Amino acid sequence: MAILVDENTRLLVQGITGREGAFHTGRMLQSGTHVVAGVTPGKGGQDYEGVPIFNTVEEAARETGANASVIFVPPPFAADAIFESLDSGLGTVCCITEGVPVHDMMRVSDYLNMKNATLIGPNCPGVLSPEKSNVSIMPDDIFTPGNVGVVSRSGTLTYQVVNELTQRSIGQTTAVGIGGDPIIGTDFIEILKLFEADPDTGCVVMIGEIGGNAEQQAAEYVQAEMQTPVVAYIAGFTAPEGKTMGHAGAIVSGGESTAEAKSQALEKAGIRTATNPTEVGEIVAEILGVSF
Amino acid sequence: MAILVDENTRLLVQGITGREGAFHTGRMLQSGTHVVAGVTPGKGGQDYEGVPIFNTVEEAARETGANASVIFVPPPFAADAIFESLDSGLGTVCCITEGVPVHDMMRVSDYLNMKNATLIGPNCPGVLSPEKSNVSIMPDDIFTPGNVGVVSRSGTLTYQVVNELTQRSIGQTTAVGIGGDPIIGTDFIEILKLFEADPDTGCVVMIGEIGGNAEQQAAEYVQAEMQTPVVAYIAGFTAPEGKTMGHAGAIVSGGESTAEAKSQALEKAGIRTATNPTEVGEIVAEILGVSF
Amino acid sequence: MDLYEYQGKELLREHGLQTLEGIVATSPQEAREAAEKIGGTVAVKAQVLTGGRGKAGGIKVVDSPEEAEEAAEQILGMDIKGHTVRRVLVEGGAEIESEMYLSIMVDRGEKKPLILFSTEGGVDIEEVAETNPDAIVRVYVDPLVGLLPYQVREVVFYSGLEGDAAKGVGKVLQNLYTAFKEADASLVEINPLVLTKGGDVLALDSKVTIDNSSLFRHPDVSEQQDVEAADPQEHRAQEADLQYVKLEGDVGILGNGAGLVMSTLDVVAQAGGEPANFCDVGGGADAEKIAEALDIVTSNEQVRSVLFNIFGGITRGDEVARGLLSALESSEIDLPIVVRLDGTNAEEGRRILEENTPENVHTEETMLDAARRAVELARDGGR
Amino acid sequence: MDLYEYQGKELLREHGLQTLEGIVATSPQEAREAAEKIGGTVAVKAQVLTGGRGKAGGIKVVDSPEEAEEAAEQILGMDIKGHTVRRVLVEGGAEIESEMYLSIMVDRGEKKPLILFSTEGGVDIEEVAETNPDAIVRVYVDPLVGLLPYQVREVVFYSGLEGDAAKGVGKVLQNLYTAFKEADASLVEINPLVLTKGGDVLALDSKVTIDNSSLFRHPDVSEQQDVEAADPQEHRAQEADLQYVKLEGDVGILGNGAGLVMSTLDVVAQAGGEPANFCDVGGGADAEKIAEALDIVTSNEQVRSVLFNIFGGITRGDEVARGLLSALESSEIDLPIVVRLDGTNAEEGRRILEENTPENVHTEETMLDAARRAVELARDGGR
Repeated sequence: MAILVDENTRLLVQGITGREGAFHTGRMLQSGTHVVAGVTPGKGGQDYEGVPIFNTVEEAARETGANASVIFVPPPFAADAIFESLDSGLGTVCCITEGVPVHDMMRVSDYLNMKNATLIGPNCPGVLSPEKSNVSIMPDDIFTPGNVGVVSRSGTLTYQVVNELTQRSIGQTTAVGIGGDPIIGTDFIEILKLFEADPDTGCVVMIGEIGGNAEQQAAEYVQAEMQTPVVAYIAGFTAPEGKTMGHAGAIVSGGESTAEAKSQALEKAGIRTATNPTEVGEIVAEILGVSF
Repeated sequence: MAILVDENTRLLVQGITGREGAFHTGRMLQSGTHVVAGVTPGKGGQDYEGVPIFNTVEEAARETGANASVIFVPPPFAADAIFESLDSGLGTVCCITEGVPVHDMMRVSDYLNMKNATLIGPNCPGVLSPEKSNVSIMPDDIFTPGNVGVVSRSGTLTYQVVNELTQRSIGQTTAVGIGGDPIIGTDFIEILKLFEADPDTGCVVMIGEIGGNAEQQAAEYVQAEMQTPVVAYIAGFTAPEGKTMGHAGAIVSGGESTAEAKSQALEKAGIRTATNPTEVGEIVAEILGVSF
Repeated sequence: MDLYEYQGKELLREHGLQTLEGIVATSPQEAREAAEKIGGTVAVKAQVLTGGRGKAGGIKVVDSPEEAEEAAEQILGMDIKGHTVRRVLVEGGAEIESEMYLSIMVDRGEKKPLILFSTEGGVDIEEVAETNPDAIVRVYVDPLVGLLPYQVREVVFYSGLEGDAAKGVGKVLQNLYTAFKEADASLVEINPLVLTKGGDVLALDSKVTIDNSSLFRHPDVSEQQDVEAADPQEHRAQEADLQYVKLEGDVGILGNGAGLVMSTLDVVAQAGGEPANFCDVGGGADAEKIAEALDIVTSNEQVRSVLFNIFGGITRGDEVARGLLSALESSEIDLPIVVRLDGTNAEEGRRILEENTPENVHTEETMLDAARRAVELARDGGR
Repeated sequence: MDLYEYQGKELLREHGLQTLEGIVATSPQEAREAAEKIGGTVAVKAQVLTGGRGKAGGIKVVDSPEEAEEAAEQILGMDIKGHTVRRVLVEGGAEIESEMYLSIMVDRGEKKPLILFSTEGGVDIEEVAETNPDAIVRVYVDPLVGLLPYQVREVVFYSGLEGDAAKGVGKVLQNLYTAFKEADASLVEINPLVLTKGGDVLALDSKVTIDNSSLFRHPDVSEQQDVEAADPQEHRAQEADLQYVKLEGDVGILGNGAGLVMSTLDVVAQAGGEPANFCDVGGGADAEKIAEALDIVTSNEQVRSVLFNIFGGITRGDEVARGLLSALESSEIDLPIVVRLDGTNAEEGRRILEENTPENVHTEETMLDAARRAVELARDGGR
């Protein structure tokens, strides 16, 4: 099993004819993802690499039975695109777009309380279940199917860690990039819940970074509710206060938001925490009893 | 058993020092209702007939353990009062106020989707479970405990019908006035569901009127889901098109909103529909096998 | 509360919509001057709060100020479905490319604003809904979120609009939603919304209903309420804070509570009578208010008997009876009045009435008996 | 993006808040003129995007234009925590009755605006939070519903305000919420918010942070961005669309992806080194961008070695290697550069680099080895 996306995912791409949307649609198709529809207002009736294009998400979902969407539209239009997907009944919405205004995301997050849907991102690499479905901008050739779940606020750190796993012949159920913005649709806890409920996931890697206190919340959840072992890694020990480190959400602004505070909370909750990405691979291998 | 309010209801009165609020608080106390708190901004620290008054609902609920609220504040402030109750975690909110703007109610109704709470009204007489709890402006001396549930869009018609029942020695579990406005917090269906789930309710009386199509929706629900027998009555056969008949929501504006259309839908769904309030009592007596 | 076409158009213009140039006239002379000012072909349109004015001859298209004066002469004072025309709107013309329909209303079932749009405008939308339902695009708006850009695109794409029309309608829809929201409207309807040959999108008509409950925050709109146009009894009732609706029959009806009064009307009709009005005196037994209500109901010349249906609830039957007696004493009504008193302390109330009332007042125990009696008395009676 | 005090106050005034009369001066002469215009006692306040200016001598209260000129002379050009003062705000005075604290910020955990209010203003709010947490009222606002009247009452009642203060703070809060929302702020803070002896409520200071992601809809705010105040390398990086943060160490760091670069900094520190900067070149292997990034990183005089940490993902290792080579060719950097290449086609990439690179470029297979090497080279190296 996998979480969020799998072989039954019928994907719709919002902004399919844009530079990023078109490029990654090609890649997702190559990964074997069922990309069933694209949406670009005004280009309805055309197609892209055989994928039919529609003017609206509602029409696209109605005509193609799409049940998930990935969003590549520019930041000013991203919240509108998310609302459109949610209102069209899509269950999983993955917003890749970086630079969505925080106030837009507060409104979207609030609206999510009324909807039975999962929003991943924004400012995220997406979700990938190896050899099942690739709803992401992640390089699928570093992945291999297996039993480790990966959840991360960072894209390239996810790749680095997945690579460490794959090089040790440790495969993954699903990798979820939840996004590096201050306000994201789905936090660590929701993803940890899904992994905990997934019988095929035998170990979870959680990659955090400075900013906010989502890691602390997750630590409490892991300690109280999870049976599945969790290995953590936090980036940003050397980040100075008040400076945004690449990700809009990666900023030290008070005690809780530092890497030290997060690491301490994780370790206090009994979660093994690596000091560098390589060590993540080593600890997981140890937990799973893999030798190489 | 009763629905919505019972002996465990700890009631908070919003607008307790207003004319209406004060008058009906006295009546509710006389009925034995546990009125535990009142709210009037600026009068915190005072009391009314022994009921402590607070400045805010949050403080009142925190200090007194109130779990329900009844609202008597004037129309311009009613939506704010509802939001305040919902945000303070009160599970049952009953808005008596008549004249709340429709746009305010659209916003409130939307917000209710995010909350685990029931709003009754506005423009309603409230909810009364005989000899258990009176969260209403209804005259409690016409009620008697028993096994008939009553749900109605109209106040005085409810009294009339309850009186017909009581005179025939047929008691009530709970009477719910859902309100006569175009947009109300809780429609027939939600109340019918509660009565259906209540083992003590053996028969339900549903009193509708012109305007909207809530009765048709209810008819479909009754036919598809209910085991408990339902007796209906609809008022407004003689109402002309386009005229508001007292209640803001009682207006014929298209085919579905007429009394004929509603009666036909009810009968088509197999629901016995009385032609006048007295007949309601007769049919219920027949169903329950009561002779008098 | 309904707005006249010219008031609705003012509201639309305030929110950035385009309409034709128009001037309101209350006399033929003013209509002539308006036509002179606008120039060319003008339409002279009756301003009434009812539909079907076109078929009734309430709209005339004329080519000169003289003809405009003549048209206004004919239209002003005209009766359209019981509404007297007191104003006309004199409007310039436009070269029309196509006619569309656009409205936003409060949808009671969904508890949300509902947008209806059709490229088949200028005709009855309910007819379109029946004959060609696919020609109508329906979009619900979340009231907390507001109208979203994607919803505007849905309206435009689903109706197949392109170019100027698409852009123009999109803009109009956004502005109309703002108007709908800010004016607390329960309905804003533009039929037809036209695309001109020049590429503009204009509101050629307007129907706007403002939620009565919201008028406390729209004092300017309340002032526009046209008291002259209201029925004199309805106007008096409004001033007395009574719920009153005039009907066509001869049995005057009063009661406490809207549902009970509606039910009373129905029972009177079932007994073979015709209600003359709906009148809800509300809770309580204020003698003054009852007297005023009785006076309004009986000032309708057609009324031949009166049925007063009371349920004694919080206000007990005996108190109600005393209030009614005091009201009757101060009035000089000689029409037969049937009083039906039920509920708390009803017997005591009936006793009080029977002992003290004048000859023209009759009491009954049940609604059905009271209705029958009132209908009989109306048949026999007269003045 | 942080606003200067005077810019924040402009925003507040636009939304109906009251501040003291103030004039911005960029020279002592201007400060003197400003003090003359305002009259009486004035404060001369350094405009810098950092806290603690008071303690640093950046605020002086003076009684005459001459003294204002003198004060500005001292303050302008002053360095406060690495920020050079280029402007002062000359402000009039007020008779203060009491000092309060008010802020609205985006709460990441709740995903909602959070209001903080305290009657203990003028001091560090985090100190109040520790020593007297009950003195702070916290209210969350639902972003779709907006600030409700009852929430304003909660703030006022819970802090025990009465009379003018209650009314004034209520009004200020409503206006501040509108400002917060319309300006797309992630923080608006007024500390102190004062009640004057005359009963007015004034914002005596302002700290406003605008969400960088929202600047596309606030072009006016973007223009206010003070390029002079930024570090020259950070400024260049911004123009080149690179994520760059200057630090204090001597190991220059570049990489692709914010998380990976943060991790690289940490690993360098663990290896005993000190990172000189954070620099994320983003995805892709655009030679021009890499060259610009290298140039920015090495233009920092303190840098003694460079670590370039790349994970080949969608852009494969061999392509990255070619991009890097081409970038190195066009630059004239003679500092030691350690390249660590991992991920897809990493071996091929490393081979290309090893075969073609100049002597100062070293390749490593792992992040840890690369970090150690870069730290060693920084220790040995120099220029």
